[in-house]
Amino acid sequence: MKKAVLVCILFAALQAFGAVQRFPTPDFESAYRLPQTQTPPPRGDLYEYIDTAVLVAALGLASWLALGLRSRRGIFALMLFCLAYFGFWRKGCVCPIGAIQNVTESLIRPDYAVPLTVAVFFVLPLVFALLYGRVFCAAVCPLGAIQDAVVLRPARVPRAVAEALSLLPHVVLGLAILLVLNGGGYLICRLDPFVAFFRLGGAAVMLISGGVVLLIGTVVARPYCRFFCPYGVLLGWASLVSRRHLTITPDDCVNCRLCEDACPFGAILPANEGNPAADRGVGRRAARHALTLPLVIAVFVLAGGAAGRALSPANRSVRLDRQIAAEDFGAAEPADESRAFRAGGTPREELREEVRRVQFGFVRGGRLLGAYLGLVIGLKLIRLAGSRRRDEYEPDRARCLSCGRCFEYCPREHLKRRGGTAIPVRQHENST
Amino acid sequence: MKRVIPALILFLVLAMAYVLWLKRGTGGSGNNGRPPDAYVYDIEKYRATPNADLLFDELAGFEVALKEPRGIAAGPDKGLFVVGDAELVRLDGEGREAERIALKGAANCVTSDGAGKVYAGLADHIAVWSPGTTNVVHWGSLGENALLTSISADAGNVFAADFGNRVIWRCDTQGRLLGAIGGKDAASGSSGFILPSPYFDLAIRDDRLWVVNPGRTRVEEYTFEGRMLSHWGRSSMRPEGFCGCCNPSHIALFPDGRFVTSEKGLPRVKVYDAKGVFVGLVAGPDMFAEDAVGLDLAVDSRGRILVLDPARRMVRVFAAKG
Amino acid sequence: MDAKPNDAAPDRRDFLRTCARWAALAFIGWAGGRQLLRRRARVSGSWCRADCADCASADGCGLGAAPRLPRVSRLDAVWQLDPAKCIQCGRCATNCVLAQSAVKCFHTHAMCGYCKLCFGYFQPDAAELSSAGENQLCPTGAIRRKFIEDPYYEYTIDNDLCIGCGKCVKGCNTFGNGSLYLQVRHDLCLNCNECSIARNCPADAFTRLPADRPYMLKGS
Amino acid sequence: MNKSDRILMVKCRAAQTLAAVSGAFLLTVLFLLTATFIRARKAEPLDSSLLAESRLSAVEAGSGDRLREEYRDIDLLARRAHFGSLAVYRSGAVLALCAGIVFVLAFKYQAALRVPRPQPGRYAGVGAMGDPLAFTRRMVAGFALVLLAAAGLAVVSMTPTRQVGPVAGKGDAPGQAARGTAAEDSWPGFRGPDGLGIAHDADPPVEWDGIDGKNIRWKSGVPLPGFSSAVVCRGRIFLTGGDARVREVYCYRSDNGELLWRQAAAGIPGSPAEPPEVAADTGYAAATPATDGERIYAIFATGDLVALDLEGNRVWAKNLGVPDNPYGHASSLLADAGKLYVQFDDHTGGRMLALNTATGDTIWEQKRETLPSWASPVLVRGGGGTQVVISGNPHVVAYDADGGTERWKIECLGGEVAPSPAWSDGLLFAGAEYSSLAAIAPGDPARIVWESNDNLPEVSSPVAWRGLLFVATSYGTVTCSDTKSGEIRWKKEFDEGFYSSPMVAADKVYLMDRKGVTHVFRAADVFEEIAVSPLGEKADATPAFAGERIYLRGTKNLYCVTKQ
Repeated sequence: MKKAVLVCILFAALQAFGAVQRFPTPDFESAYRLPQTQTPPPRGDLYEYIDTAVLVAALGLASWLALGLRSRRGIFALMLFCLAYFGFWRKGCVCPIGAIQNVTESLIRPDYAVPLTVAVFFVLPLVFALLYGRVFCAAVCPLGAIQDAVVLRPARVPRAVAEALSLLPHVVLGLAILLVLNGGGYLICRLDPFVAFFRLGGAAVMLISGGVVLLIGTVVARPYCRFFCPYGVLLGWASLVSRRHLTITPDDCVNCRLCEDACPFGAILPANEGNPAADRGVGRRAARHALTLPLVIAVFVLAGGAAGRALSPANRSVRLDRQIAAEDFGAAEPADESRAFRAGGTPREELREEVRRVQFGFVRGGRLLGAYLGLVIGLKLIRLAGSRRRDEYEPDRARCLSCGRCFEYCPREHLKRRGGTAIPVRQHENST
Repeated sequence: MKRVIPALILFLVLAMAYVLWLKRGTGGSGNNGRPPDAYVYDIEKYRATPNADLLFDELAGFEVALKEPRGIAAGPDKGLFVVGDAELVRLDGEGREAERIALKGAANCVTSDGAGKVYAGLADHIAVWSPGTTNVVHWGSLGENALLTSISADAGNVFAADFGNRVIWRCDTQGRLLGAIGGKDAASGSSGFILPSPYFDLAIRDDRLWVVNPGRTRVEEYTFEGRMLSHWGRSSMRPEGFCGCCNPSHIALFPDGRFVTSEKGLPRVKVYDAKGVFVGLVAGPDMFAEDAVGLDLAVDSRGRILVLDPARRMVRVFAAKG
Repeated sequence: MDAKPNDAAPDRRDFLRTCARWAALAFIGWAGGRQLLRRRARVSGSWCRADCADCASADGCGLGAAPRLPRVSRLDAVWQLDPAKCIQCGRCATNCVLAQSAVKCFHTHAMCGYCKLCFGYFQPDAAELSSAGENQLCPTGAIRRKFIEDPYYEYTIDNDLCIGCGKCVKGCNTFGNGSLYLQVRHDLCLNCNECSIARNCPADAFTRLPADRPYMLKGS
Repeated sequence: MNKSDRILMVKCRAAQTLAAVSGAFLLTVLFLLTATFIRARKAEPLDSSLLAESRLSAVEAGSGDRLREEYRDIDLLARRAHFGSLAVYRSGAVLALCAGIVFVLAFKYQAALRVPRPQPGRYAGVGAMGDPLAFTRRMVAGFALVLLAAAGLAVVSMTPTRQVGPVAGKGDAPGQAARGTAAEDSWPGFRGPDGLGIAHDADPPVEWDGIDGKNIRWKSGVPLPGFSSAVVCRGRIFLTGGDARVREVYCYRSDNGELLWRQAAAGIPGSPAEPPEVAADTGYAAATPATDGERIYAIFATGDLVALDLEGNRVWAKNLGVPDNPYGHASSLLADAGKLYVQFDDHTGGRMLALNTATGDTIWEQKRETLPSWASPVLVRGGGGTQVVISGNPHVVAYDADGGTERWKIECLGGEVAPSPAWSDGLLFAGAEYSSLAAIAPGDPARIVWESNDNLPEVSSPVAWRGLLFVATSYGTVTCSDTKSGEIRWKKEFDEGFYSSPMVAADKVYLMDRKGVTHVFRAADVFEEIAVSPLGEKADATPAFAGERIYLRGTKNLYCVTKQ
């Protein structure tokens, strides 16, 4: 038997030295025992379950606090807890934002199965959003929490700017999926500004950009959530059709307009009864935009295709191919990548083939992405054709993060709580 | 409202930063800002061998039609023998395949005594083939653990290096076991063969047995009875020494007593004189594949060095310059 | 709750919302369920939950391999590097998000030659075979060398000092048996969603493994 | 001001002070961290050159030497520094976090105490004129444009063509680098960019017929004979022709074939009164001219070298000496990056020159120990610079394009060397009849990867493309072999021999035999003929490719082939 082993050894050895192989240990005279290689198990095997449990609990609690109890303080407290747990304790991974990529990958790569935890983290917030709006953003998401904590002197972003910037998340979402589909890595994780904080350390560039986002966050409330977060797009859609949603007033809106500047996220839609502008020419404008829609889409499809090809170096095979080409040609110094490839013995032609496939994938993906963006922009223009008639102040379901800051502003709230005065008094706070 | 404008500018700046960063990300070597080659162990510099240092010219080698050629030996008449994939192949002086003899099992080493009789070392036993015949005599097994990695024979003796048991078997030409050499033995001054990896080579010349003791990076001289007479060789990355922990991997002897050695790690073939003094390089590392191993050696009757290059599945021929 | 008596066309909007909501919920349920049910694929009698990459019977599984394989696995996936692919470029030491890399040198003693002159331990031009700083290859002196008996020495890795640069691994692979090799230590690894070492690994040696067999040990 | 107000005030003050203090603390910590970080990054303690150097000196020094002691101390310090900085990061981060928490809480608390009463703005509805959302829509549209711009930026900044040559991802595409900004319709010299026989983004027709005019856009007579091939630049085609009396450069319009101008190479100081004897199948105008987009350069069997601008005005001219050459000078010119490369091998011993394209002054010159040879120089880019490679008898030599220093040379040829080398994927292929065909790995020393002794080219130069080498012989054999191993993939016998060189365009090989019949087959490892297109007259020149067009020179006429 042992000989068989030895034979294999020799052959293995002769074939590829360095390949996995066993050698007979020296015949020690002293009583020497071989130390065992220690292999510590992955941390937090148990955490999978804890995390899920905490997530469910937090989401449930958040929904109740926002829609039932209507307590901003409660939400804030829960938010701090989640920041501590999901953020600093669990180091910001797993997060549903990144999970978008895992789910996408599991759909296209047969050899990748998305871990159950990740799947749950991806789905649950969406389900809750379908039922109660973006309560996840309000109190559970650590990225949201760390920003919300530093909202010190929020200023209102002009609607025009906000609307424009709110296209960005769609771009990020599209790009992230495009890259994952074509083996370009996890864009969202790379652009996660806070994970370095949660880990209390990391690449300088991450820390710096994170710091900048937080700085901006002191005056522009939750910039990442509003103008970058790709998961927010999905939550927004879900929240649009949510079964119930947080309301500004506990019962009836009296149009006192006290809540107008309550929301640092500009998510409050004012009542516009008797507003002449509300209806005038809306139909016409909408129709005009609807007509230009195909054109917009077409343009973006073209641009997307080109940009897609340009992005293909995100895929390592493409980079490798270029590197090797450059070297064969003498235009570049040999790099580890190419040496490894040559050593691996995969035929060059195979790589070329792969690259062609990838680039095609990028172009096609880019076109789709373009189409999507064109559609988003077109629809937004149509929606901006005019404001539909609103009789009372209500949250913009897609934007509202259910943070509950507006409760305190509503005189009805105070009446309801303790039939007191309808004017907000001093000890009300607007930023915790 | 006023405070917003600078904030927005900042925001856009940030966006830019993201884009650049993304490009850097796609660009690959994100090294957390460190020098890209921090902590790189560069052995490339030992691989380069200037042509001028080579004492030998490489002639056109010839390919061997074997999947895994393992051992090579020079025959008496210009011809040579190569074993591998359970086959023994005889090549003529021009490297054309002359004969192909099937063996029972994969052979690792081969030798030819003066008379032209050919001995091949299979995993645990020796097979003998006499020219002109097609039948191969398989001797008895040398034991469960035996794994022959080298063999050498003269008129009366056959020596086989057994990596599995870390000994050298001595048989007569009929296959009768005459004895074993090796194992720690203060009396003979031998401290055993130290074989970290399965390369264990030997060669005989006028009643002296030369054995590679790779663990000690040296070549040892024994009498046929197994008494160690002398040894030479030391470890060094420089050409005059044997590189790495356990080299040389193979040796061969010139008729005039000079040695040819081959190494792994830095695959290189070198010549030492009869006293073990470094003479010069035959082939440098950059002439072989990076992970070339098992470069079995032979010296043919024309004094040319034959190197078996398993990676390229060919016999490479080197002749002295000038 | 949404419906207000004085709303413009509450019923229509409400109706649409409800439809959309149920459609979405249904989709999530359907997709999720489908993915989960994929796990019911039987491979040689047992529930298949391996990922195709290292599933021995990947092509043999009579279920048409890829499409029927699990898309959701109960097990978490962890990062690991394949020693056979590793080329010891030294990036593991510098690319980990941790200040001190989670990649460390492992030593399979069963493969070790216990060489007196270990090229994983000594500089190629070491002046003498002593543990003096100028002779050691390891930048942090993380390898301990212990005499056992002539001429055998034991080499062990001090994990607190090892920074996973792989210099010793390269030395051992090139000249020795390759009993030293790099692995991700999972008690340190944060298991990022995208491992930043994997992203920059020139040999593409990193893979995701199911958490119940998180190592690729040599000689086993 | 009542009691509660005062208490409030106090609380507020306290909170503000706390916020200020913690904020200051936070900033200090961050500053210190950054400082440590920068220091550590500037010199990775364990990777500092100081360490390496002192180690070397320590190793050299004898045992027990002071240097060794020193090194050990430094080494220890470095390790301390490394792990020290790690510790600093850890503790610093925790401190910063704590400070941050305190700061945020305190700030929020004091902010909470000083809530401004809600100030409802002007009623949005009443009197809002026109369309309140118009501006918003413009912003959105503007952002959409920004997105498009970003896409454009990505394209521009990331598209291969902006990078050096093959980095473009086109595996073997020397021309990329060569042509740089060159327009679609440019064919700078013999066998195209760098003289390697590959027409990169050409998409020419495969079928034409010079007799019934199929796919022939125009056909135009060439006044004087010559074996030189056409070169193309800015909508003009240049040719040379000549006989014992006069040697001329011709310029044709690419759209209709009109002969724009002809310019004789006459009145050049040093030019021989009596032209040298030349063989009929070489003639006086065998060398193909070269162009760099500004000027056209032509050399003749008399040793006359002229540079004309695109309008035909002579810029400079010189005589390099009358070649003592049994057949007549035939090596074509090569222009690149302000230099004009001239091979000038004859019995008096060879020379390799690089001339300043603007003035004709010699930039560098190298003696060549060689017998007469007729191969043309090719450019091989990289290896830390551009190299000019020439096949000669007996050496293949590479010169540094800038300095002219000999990069490497290798002896592998013999006899009468006329074919120019081919290049692909880091291998150079040089061959000549009656000697051998060798695949050479450049470098010092250069190394022969494989050699073959049959199916050798005599006049026609081989071409290599995507791992395949195509060789056409003067007796009509065409072989396709693997560039890496040299093993023959396919071999085909044609009835006619080949002097013209095979050209690769759009993954097809265009090869014209001596009767002027072009064989178009796939550049693949199996022979697959696509078309056989006759020119209608004998031809030995090599076709020039430009975009969708091919310019073919017959013995009498110049043809423009294009899709119709």
